[in-house]
Amino acid sequence: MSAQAAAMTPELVAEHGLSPEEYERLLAILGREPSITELGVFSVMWSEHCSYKSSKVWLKTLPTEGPQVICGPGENAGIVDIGDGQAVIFKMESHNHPSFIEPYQGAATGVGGIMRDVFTMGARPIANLNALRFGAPDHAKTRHLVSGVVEGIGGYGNCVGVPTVGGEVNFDPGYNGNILVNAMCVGLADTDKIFYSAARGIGLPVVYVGSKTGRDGIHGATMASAEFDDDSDEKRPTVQVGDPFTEKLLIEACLELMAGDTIIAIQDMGAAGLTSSSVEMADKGGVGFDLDLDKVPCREEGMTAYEMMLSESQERMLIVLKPGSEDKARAIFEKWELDFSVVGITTDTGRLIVTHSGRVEADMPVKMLADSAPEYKRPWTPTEPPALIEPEDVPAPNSLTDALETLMGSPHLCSRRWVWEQYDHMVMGDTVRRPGSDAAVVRVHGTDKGLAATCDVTPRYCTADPVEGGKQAVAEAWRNLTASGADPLAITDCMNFGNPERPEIMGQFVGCIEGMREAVEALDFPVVSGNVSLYNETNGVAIPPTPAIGGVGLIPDIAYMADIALKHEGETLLLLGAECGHLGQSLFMEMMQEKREGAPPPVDLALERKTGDLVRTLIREKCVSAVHDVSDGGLLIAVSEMALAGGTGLTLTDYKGPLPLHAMLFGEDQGRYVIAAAKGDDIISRAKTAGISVREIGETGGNMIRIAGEEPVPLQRLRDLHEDWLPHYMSSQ
Amino acid sequence: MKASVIVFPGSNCDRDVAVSLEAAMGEKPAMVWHGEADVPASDLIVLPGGFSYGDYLRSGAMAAHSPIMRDVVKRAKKGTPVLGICNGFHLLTETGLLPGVLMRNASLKFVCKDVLLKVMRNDTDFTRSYDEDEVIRIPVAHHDGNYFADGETLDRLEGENRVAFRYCDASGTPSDDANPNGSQRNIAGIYNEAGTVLGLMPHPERLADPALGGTDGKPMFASLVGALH
Amino acid sequence: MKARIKITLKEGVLDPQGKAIANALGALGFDGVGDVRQGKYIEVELKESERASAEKTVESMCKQLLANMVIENYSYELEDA
Amino acid sequence: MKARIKITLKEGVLDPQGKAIANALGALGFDGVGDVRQGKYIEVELKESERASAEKTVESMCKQLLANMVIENYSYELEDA
Ligand SMILES: Nc1ncnc2c1ncn2[C@@H]1O[C@H](COP(=O)(O)OP(=O)(O)O)[C@@H](O)[C@H]1O
Ligand SMILES: [Mg+2]
Repeated sequence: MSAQAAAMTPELVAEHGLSPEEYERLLAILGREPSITELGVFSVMWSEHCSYKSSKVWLKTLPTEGPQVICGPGENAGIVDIGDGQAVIFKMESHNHPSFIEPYQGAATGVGGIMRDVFTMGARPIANLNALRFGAPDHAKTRHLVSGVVEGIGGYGNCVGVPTVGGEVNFDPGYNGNILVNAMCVGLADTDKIFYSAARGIGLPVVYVGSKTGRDGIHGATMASAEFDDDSDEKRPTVQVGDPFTEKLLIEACLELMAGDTIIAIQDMGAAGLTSSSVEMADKGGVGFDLDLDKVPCREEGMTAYEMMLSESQERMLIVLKPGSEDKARAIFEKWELDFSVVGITTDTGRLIVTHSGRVEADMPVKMLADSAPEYKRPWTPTEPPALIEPEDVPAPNSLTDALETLMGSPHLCSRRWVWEQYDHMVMGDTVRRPGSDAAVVRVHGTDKGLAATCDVTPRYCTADPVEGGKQAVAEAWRNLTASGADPLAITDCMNFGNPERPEIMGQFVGCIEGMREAVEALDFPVVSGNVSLYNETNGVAIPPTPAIGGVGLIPDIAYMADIALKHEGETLLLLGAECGHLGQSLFMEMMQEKREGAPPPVDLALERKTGDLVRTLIREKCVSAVHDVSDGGLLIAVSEMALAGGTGLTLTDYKGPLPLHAMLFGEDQGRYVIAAAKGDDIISRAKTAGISVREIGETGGNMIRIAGEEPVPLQRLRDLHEDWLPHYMSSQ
Repeated sequence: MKASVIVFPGSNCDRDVAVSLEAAMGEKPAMVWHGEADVPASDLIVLPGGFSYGDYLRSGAMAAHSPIMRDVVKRAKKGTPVLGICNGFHLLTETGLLPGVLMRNASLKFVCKDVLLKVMRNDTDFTRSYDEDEVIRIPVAHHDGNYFADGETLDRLEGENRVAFRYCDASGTPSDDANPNGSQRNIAGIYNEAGTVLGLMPHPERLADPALGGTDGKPMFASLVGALH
Repeated sequence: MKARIKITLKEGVLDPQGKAIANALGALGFDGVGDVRQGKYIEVELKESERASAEKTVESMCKQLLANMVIENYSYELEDA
Repeated sequence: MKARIKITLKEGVLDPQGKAIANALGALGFDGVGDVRQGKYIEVELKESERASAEKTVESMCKQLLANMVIENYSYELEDA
């Protein structure tokens, strides 16, 4: 696109993703026709991706406060106090569309982008996680996408030297045409060294640092807000390539600069690069920016103002410095072999004025650019929740142990080792709980504190009943943190949905938010950051509603944490939490009956909290030697995972309860934990006193899973099934 | 004992190894920027893991030309012990202090996991605190760890007893299954002729603290402190 | 027949490796180094003896596997064995 | 002047990438694929305008940095800008 010949035609406006009404609004704001650069700037600022125009009204309903919260949504990432003058800073973000088009680079740049959101606030990134959803294993593109995405995440995170410690992987035909790549980063900062993006002050130098600007991803932000069609291949040249080496240098250089006292404001250049970073910084600071694009370091020749303002080249930051500190700052960036250029100055005009080759290419009111984005309360229709299915109505399998083997060796429940062994999950020397447990734990460097982190959502529950699904996602994150011994602190979210202009999709969004809100409130687990990715549709087929939750918790002393591995023979296995044998939307039903029916398991938030609080107390008192929450696949899967993790078998007690055996073993009732303890009696009485259902379910020992009346299953066989599926799938053609 | 850890652009295990060194020595090592001309007086020089220059072109190729490396090579030749871990091993081969090269893993994938190693010699400054033929568990994390040298070089390395560690199974037998990257003859680490320069792919600094799940890396640092204090 | 295939990044696509090599060459004292771009060079031995059909084969190898057409271009030469 | 440099593995040096490509091509149904070798292709823009001195420059770039002479060979072409 060239800067000349910019006659504003309806086609040009439509190409920029603006509706005719939105264009009218733009004309009213400017009081004249925009230049092409101005049109580009408005189009990205008003894109769904940057403006949250369809989601904002609903996101506002989420609780975001708590005594631990230092900074909630609205900044680059959320900030939570962890005591001793330290804070954890974290956020999750989607890179769905780019990863579908070019899985390696799409996923890699997703990781890079989320890390910048975290270190721009003064935090050293200390852990990365990733929540991945792929299409059905037998879909033609799935293998290629899995391979590229995993390699891209590893390629970036490994090189930067931040451990990738956790995440989740789903396969579901609902993602055949739109995969989801949600990357999360957790960082650590001192509370007196946190940096924000408000550029307060007039006459301050605006500095560009990092990589040079190229024609990468121009219109990425509008692409991320558009539906796919079969011509999406055409949009390919906008793919951005990540440079993790430069990111590593950028982290070190920024942190070195931050250690001094020269920064007024700092902001990464994410989606819509120079445009959104300068508008946000100017708007938050209540100032104007004069930008001289001749000073922008460019990688390619002949770049226009339009291209420079919209480029999404990676590994770049914008900094507003205290006047006079330019030389000090420049020396740091030059030491790290990064570009450094003063590209502008803050002004009292309240306008973003962009000049290039002596011409004013854009002159727009900052406030209007930032605040005037349309906000839609789009029509929505709620999803009708399906009826509950009684345990008796789901047929029993021919053999319980066959069902166990089928589930453990299925794409849904098989080991993700193939994924995380491609990630350096140990660099930085503080990964005290590696992938494979409920939450990963990284030690706070130089202390005994630990930060636990997890990613969770069960999309099939959200599809059936968005409200219960939204609740469940938050509750499961809380549970995974609890099961590792952490005090859950707060969450970030990544709301992945279809086209919000369709009322039923908007209804899914509204429902999930409603459920999340209830859970967040009941569990005191506020939302401190997040991201929305809409229009995940291809040819009118939307993805399952997927509100991915990233949870972070604090372990005051890592001597008191738990993991899932059964370590000792002769211990008692206890189940905490109510058993209802809920098989609706279960993996048992999906794998054994090949259908998804009924309501998902409901979440009782009051019980959830009570049960979790007891589990955490038991861990702190060292009363338990292993803990695992019961999630996908139900109780038998949970205990099998515990057995495999520790290499210790178990025998389940002969069941005398009211439920059909298969419903007891495979039901996905929520709010439950399995614990292993040397002395069970005391725990049983404590649970009863607290009003929590508890049952002794078996004993540890041997090298098999034994269920009364069934052929025992050797651990080795189960391990082979569990470990082999993914590597085998990935190596076949 | 004084140790220096050389920091290159893209090094990312520099802090990790400094932590292990400090725990063993009771004193922080010097962190030396690659752009310096001289290494400060040191009893030990460590080239840490990471992705110097992004591992672009070839792992270690660009860092091998860093100004500091001239001095490192000089001192290594004069007998100062040099420990190169992972990317540091790449650097040692690129500078010619150690023979051979580390190629892309046979799986073509990055691999991060614990592996078992057989300690081939316990008579060097690096390994005195191990038993000979001891099997230890240490993590690897690399994309390019597939040790290659021509047959003659390999025979010479073995003949001169310069293989430091081999990937092996629990009984100490080097097997294909135990080899995480396709290295020839299951070689995980080698010495120079004098036994004063050690390059290895596994990361002893990653399992030198019980909180991290093991301490089999600790004796290497203890050996160095014992020999060099 | 032997195919000698060059895979190069499309114009405008960032080449972090090339950039790093250019810097390293500068640091080594090579003056006057401009842009550096790194690509792949692949040699494939083919049983095929007919040029036209070999061309077709190589084209589709490149498109299907060797080049990532989203960001890379390919070119090749054929040489009789 | 532009140098087009090919870096290839010496004979006898194992090539895991080449081997993987050969396997993948086979799996994709390409028959008659023999040996596959992967190398690097590097383009360097040089200010140099004299061929003889450009040759010298490129030679020493390859020896010093671009190729690892233990396992790799290089060859190149020069092209006037
Ligand atoms: N994409 C991934 N990256 C890293 N680790 C992963 C990924 N997917 C799954 N894991 C790890 O595998 C283990 C099992 O995952 P999952 O079944 O989702 O756990 P849970 O049911 O407790 O949420 C966890 O430790 C998780 O962090
Ligand atoms: Mg769990």
